[in-house]
Amino acid sequence: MENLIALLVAAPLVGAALLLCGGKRLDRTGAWIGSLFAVASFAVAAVLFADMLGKSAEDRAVHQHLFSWIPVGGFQADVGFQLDQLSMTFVLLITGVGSLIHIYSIGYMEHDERRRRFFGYLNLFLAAMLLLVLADNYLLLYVGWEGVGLASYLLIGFWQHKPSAATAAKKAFLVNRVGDVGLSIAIMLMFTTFGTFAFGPVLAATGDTSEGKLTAIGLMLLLAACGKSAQVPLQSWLGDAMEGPTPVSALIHAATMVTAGVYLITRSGAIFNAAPDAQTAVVAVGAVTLLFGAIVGCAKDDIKKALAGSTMSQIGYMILAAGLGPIGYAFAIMHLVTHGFFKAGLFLGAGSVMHGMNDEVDMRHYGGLRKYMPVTFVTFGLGYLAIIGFPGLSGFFSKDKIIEAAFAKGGTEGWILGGAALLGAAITAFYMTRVMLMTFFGEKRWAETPGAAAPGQQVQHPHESPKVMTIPMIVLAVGSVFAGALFSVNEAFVTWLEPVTSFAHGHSPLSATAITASTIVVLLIGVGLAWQMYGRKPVPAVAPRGSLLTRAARRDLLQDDFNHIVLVRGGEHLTRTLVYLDHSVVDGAVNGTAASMGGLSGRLRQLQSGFVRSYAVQMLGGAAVLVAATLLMRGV
Amino acid sequence: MTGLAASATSSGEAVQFWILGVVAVCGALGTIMMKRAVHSALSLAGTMIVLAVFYLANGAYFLGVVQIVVYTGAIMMLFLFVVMLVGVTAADSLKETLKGQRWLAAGLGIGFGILLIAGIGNAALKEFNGLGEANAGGNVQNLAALIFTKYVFAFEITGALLITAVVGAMVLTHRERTERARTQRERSEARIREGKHVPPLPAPGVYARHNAVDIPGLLPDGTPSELTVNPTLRQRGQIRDVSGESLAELKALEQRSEDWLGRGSEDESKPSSSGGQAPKEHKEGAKK
Amino acid sequence: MADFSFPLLTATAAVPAIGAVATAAVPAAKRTAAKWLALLFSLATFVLAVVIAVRFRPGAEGPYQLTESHAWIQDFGVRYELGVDGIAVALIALTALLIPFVILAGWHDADPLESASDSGSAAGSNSRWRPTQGFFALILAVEAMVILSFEATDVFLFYIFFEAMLIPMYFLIGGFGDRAGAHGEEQAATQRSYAAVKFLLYNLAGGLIMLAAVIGLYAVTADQLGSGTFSLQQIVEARTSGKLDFGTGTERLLFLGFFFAFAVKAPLWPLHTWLPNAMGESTSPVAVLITAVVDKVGTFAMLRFCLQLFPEASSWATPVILVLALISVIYGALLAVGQRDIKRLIAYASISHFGFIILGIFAMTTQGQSGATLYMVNHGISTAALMLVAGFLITRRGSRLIADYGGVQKVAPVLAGTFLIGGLATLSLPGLAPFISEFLVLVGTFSRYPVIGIIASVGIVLAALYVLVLYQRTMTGPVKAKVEGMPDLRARELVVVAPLIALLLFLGVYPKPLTDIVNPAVDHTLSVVDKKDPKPAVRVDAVPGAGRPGHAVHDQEVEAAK
Amino acid sequence: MNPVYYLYLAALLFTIGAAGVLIRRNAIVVFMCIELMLNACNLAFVVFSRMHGNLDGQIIAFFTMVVAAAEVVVGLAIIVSIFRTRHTASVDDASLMKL
Repeated sequence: MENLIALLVAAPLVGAALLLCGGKRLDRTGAWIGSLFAVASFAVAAVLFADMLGKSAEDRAVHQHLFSWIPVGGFQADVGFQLDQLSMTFVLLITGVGSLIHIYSIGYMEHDERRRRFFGYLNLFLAAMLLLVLADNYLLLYVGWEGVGLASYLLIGFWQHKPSAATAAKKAFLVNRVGDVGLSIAIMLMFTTFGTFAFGPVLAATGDTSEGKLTAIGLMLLLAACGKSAQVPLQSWLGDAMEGPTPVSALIHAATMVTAGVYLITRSGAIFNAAPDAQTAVVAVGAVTLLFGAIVGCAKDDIKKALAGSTMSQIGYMILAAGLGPIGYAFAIMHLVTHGFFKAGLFLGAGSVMHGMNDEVDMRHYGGLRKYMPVTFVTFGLGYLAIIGFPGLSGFFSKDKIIEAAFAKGGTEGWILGGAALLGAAITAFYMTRVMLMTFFGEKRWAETPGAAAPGQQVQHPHESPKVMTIPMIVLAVGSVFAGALFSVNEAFVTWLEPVTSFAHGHSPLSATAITASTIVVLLIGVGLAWQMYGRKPVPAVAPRGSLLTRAARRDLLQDDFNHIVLVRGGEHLTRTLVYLDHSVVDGAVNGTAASMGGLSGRLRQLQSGFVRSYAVQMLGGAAVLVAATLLMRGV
Repeated sequence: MTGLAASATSSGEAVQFWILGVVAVCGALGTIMMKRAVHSALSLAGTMIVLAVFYLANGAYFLGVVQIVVYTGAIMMLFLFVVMLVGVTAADSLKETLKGQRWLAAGLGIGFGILLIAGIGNAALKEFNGLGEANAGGNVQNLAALIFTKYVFAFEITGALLITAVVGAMVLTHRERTERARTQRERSEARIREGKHVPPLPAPGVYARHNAVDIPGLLPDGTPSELTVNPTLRQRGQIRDVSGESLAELKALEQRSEDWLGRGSEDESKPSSSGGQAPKEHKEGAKK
Repeated sequence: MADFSFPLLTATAAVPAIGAVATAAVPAAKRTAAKWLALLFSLATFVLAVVIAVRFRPGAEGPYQLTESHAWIQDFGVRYELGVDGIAVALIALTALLIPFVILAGWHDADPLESASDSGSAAGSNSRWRPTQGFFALILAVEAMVILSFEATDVFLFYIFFEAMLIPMYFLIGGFGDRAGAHGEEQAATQRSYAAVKFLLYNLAGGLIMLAAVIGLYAVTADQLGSGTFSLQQIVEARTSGKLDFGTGTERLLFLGFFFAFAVKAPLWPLHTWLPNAMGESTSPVAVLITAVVDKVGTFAMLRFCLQLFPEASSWATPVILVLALISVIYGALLAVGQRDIKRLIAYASISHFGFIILGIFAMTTQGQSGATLYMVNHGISTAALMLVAGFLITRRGSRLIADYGGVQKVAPVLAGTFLIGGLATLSLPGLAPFISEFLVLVGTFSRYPVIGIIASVGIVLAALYVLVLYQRTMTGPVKAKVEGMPDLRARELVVVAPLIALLLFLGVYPKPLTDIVNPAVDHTLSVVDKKDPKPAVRVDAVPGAGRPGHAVHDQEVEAAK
Repeated sequence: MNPVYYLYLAALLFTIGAAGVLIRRNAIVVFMCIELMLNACNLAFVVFSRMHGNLDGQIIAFFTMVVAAAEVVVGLAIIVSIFRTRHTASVDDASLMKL
């Protein structure tokens, strides 16, 4: 049965190869082929899942060793897969949501002549992502890690003729690279510390290792996670990544890839458990990011960017949870899954809206769309309720648990984290409500006929998307409604994950009910505030100047400007000076030597006058020198 | 004679050395100082003769003779031949053209000499086992023995060297005629064509009572004609211009005939004066 | 091998040599025939190289196999000694593999210019006539010399070919340029000759210093062993048996003499400035020849000669060399970012990569040196892919400036795709071959010098930067007017690029064949240098892949360490 | 008297000859000076042979003479041929490696 694991990765890989090398003749059928392979790998995943459920909790973890990859001395890297509950969860999420989004894209990319390549990239992404979560050692994980980076690079820059898209893609890849360096250094540290970097031995050996080394490894892993999961300080790429087609944003930059960081930390739980300082760093990053993302999300008028901010902040929740150790891992993953559902749903909804609005992304040009695209409205609304944690929907369960665990961290630290989490919940409620209101409610800020168009208004013919797009949205909406409840039934999810991520019940200073109550309260506050600002009075079609914080938030809290001034400009100056130095100093020295040689020889040439007698003089001089030398030799 | 070769040198040899040594040095200096190549050659010959004597004094009888025969005999003669051949510009000015060459030469020469002398000075050359027994069976015989036994190989090679030298000298000096020699007809035609001086050149010495090649013939008005003498001679300045002399003698002849005819002797002194200046011109002509 | 009579190594070197002569002999009119002849010979060489790789038995006794040894210059103990270890086999295979592609890629580079072809025979434009036969003959000559210098186990023999290589390279660089000169053919020609002379002078300077060192080596051996020898094996054995002992001072001097030459060839900062000119001015096949084939001799020689002849001196010089290599890594990458000329950019990228190779060699760990060896091979392939595609691009547009391109991806998607893959290989993306070597080098360096390892891994980010910036500026964005009509890759060009890319993928996924060949050689080198890998702090009992195939290598390494 | 003085004399002549070679421009005179130097050497040889009491020195001097003769022959031939083409025997005028 474990031989199927390879098939999981192989299926989309074959699809990718087929589509990318297939050439023109696959242009029409390409979309269906790609979706087919995605669904196939989902089917395999389902089979494996069923098989896994059949076994007892202990021997659910399955290994498959394919071949020895890089055998060099003590450095033994193998290509081997490990399918345990954690991997399984991810596999299901990836293949499931992946398949849905493939199908959705069939409709969404209908009119793009390069969609064959698009689906090829999507398949490639699936393969890389599965490799990431199925690898049984860190080096193979690294391969998947960079593979998804490549796929996201290709997909963000899919519309390469737009310079903005190309730039965004490059930026995403570079920022991710910074994180990847962290991962590679972590692997090197593991190799020097343990002599191996396979999950089993490394995680087993954390017991008898100096805490300092483990902390170093942990921090490096965290750096990697920050890069991939768009956490502060490496979060700047996610916003721009929205340049990519919306299904990409849904799949890669909401549901799956960006959560790889969470997977990495959870997977390396043993290391973090043994390195408290690293854990503290993790929770700090998580807390900061969840607020950061939320604040950014409040200010964006671009619907996708707003959702991106929310993604950032939700992943902040997960990282925070993962940083809490055994009391948090399970909930981190749980929130990851539920988030996968509703955020994907929200993005697909946004995509559907754009699809109906001629790819208009500015929410200030939306408004009152609920009548025009009801299905989108409903699914989006359900996703909205889920993400703000409306009681009973999936987001409620997962986020609530995380907040609880945050308090359970204990001490002032616990209070701070818990407070941050609560505040985050409030802001989430606010900005999601804002998105909801600006998009579907209020006056329509567009015109159906040119005649009716007020200045600054566009002419739109909003319409509901085709079935192939709405069905995945519906499925995801269902998921985002019931997943949480399903998982929380007598802690099914926790017990499911426990063998992998050891679980411990946290003991929060507040009772669970109190926390739940407070979450609901802050939720209501957030919603109310948003209603106050965007529901009651009409939304201006052009963004008001806004407060200082707003303007900062619109610019991603100036983080990009910082990057630009410090890194980009500085780098440009550095390279320019280096180029100059290389030419004038390093090369100049050599050329200078050559020139001086020329001068010297020119001077020496004067001796060769051609006059026999001057040669004779030189000869006599030489003879004299020789005689003198002989005499001296004899003399001494 | 064997005594000469002995280690102990007689006072006679000393005297000989000091006198002839000075001569040799003077000859050497003359060689490099004299303005005309001929004089240099002569003074060099002198030095060589002195050296020959020194060879004899040092018991190298064979060499001494060879020195005189070969060097002063053959080589110097060769030199003189070449000087005569090339000697047109033989008298080169001693003015230095290369900058600082002379000072360098002097400095280096002196320095080198000092070095050599110093070397000889601090070389331990005290004991002299003279050529007594080496020359026992006669110098020439012993040399012959050595040449034909120990140095026979070098000897053969020198033979080859000499052959090569002879051939080389021939190759260098013998000029191959590249174009066919022009016949007399062609030459005359060419002369006609270029038009100036159609008849053959006049012979020297005509109309003057000399017919030596170095005396230009006189034109009817008594002035000498350049065409009549070999340009090489003219270049060397070895022409004896007898025009003035012959004119004077013409006058003297007329004078004498007039005397003989018993004419007025109011101008007595003329012929004597003219006769007096003629030999001077003669000398000048020779000196020129 | 005694049981092996046929001189395989000599044959492998002789075939291209003969090919060179034959190609040069083809009459001027039959240009195409010359091309096919050259291609034929290069393919034959490749076959022989494959035979070598097959005949080579990784597990066998003794450092060298397929050895040939004939007396050559008795008076100086110079012998015609050939022999290959794993590293040499890998590099010979690389060379023999690349040359056919180089020839194919340069198929039209040496054709007479259109203007020259009609009026070429007429007086005047003869200066612009590029003799095709010469071009391909020179390439084959270079191949022969490179292969021989990989095979030579006699220092003097190696030196001869190490130097002789320069002559054909000089003419290849100076004689043939792509018609992409910004200011017309005349100025391009002057720049070319400048580049060629620079190349020659740099390498000659290095070579002469090495010659002095070679003579010194002979003097020392003659002094101590009675009869002087250049045989690498004899010297190494004499060292280990204690019969031979350079004084510390002499050994260091000799080491520096050798290393300088190799560092120029490699090229190591600050001796690198000849490379950008040479690669920028020459046609892209020649540029590939320079960076992918000829320069490898330098790094290879560091492994084979510097380390094995002078172990103490090597470990004495290691810190400085590591720092220089580190500088090359970062410096090369930064300058690549700053370039405006595609080929120069690739050249500086190569400088950065050579920094990695030298880093791996002098880290003195199994991973480092195996990584360095793999790096030589992989860098050869990846740079070949990138450079050749760049060459196709440049010949289409007739300009080397990045600014002249844009939106190529839209008009020539296949070209763009291959270019991107080449670039991804250059930034060592996992799944492509260079990743493995680069990671091995980093691990090997890190395990002994953590700080250097970490700083070096910054190079990874910079690599991503220059590659992606290059791709973005040339391939993406709105389509530039001049690029409009640009045709996509032709069949010939696909034949050149596709196998390289396939190879990159294969070696990225399954490098074991290569590592199996290389590892024993590396272990031998390390045992000569007498260095052991640092042992991990925590001994993990459960080593993955215990008792699996591929683990045999591990056992060998243990034996070699004994 | 000590025959070493002969050697001093030889040295002196040799030096004079050398100076002559450097100073004079007339090729023939230069040749003469060279002859002078050779002769000085010969003198030294002869004296040496007297010192050591064997004839080898004289033999060498003998060979020197032969060589000198050959050299003069060829040298003078060269001078003549140069003079033919240049109408001068000055060594300074022969400063180019062509006639």
